[in-house]
Amino acid sequence: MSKDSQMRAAINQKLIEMGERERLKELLRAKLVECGWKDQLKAHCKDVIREKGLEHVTVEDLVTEVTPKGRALVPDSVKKELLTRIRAFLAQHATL
Amino acid sequence: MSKDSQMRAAINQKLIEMGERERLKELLRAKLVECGWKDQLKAHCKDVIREKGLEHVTVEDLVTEVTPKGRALVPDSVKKELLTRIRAFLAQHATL
Amino acid sequence: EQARIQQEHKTLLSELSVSLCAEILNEVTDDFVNQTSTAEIQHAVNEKAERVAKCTEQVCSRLVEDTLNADITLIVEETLDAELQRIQKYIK
Repeated sequence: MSKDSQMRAAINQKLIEMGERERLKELLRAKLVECGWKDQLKAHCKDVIREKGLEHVTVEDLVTEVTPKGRALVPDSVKKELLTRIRAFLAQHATL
Repeated sequence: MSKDSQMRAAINQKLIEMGERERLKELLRAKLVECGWKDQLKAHCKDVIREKGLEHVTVEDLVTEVTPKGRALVPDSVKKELLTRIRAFLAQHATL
Repeated sequence: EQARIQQEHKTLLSELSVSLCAEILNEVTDDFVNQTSTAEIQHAVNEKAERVAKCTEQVCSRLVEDTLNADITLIVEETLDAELQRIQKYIK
């Protein structure tokens, strides 16, 4: 394992151990609900079911269909906030 | 056309297409004879004719007069049997 | 040398932050997409089942009504005819 990979693994481990990974996920979940992303996703699911017809769509189809849009719909401000928080954590805990 | 109207139209279409609507009507008629509905209604007609006098009664009057009782006299079990049969038919033959 | 190591470390952290951010974003959005898709399909299935049940009852009621309307008219006509004939016979 290269030095880089070792460091990545160590940081990831620390993130998990300190509960920060879960906290980040929680924060993100809350932000996605708050900004209306979840409602948009729900509406998009309904549209796809309506367009294709319930008898022609499975959960797997729906997941495949809405995933790209779901990802694209995440506001930049939310991504930025997450990145800032990750950077801050790493700056504090990833020592040389 | 509302979703409900479309659904009703689709159910009716399937029933008619496969001759089930006529069979259901025949079944209903047979059940009505069997349970004495026809005799009861005939007796009720006679009562009304006797009360009003034959010379004062038209077919239309009599139909208007006896229809509510005719409807009320249909046993719930007969309606239920018919509904069960329609449900079974749809489960077997229709993709709604 | 120290400066170079520090610069490499900084770059590595920056890259790691970006990849972690993407990873967490995808994990969370994919979870939501899975949950929402499952829930919406189930919702649509339930809604349709309710509609089928309701419309089947309505179609059944209509069928009963149509049959009764036709039969009641027939019974009325038959009874009136029979009563008329009975009276005519009586008069004769």
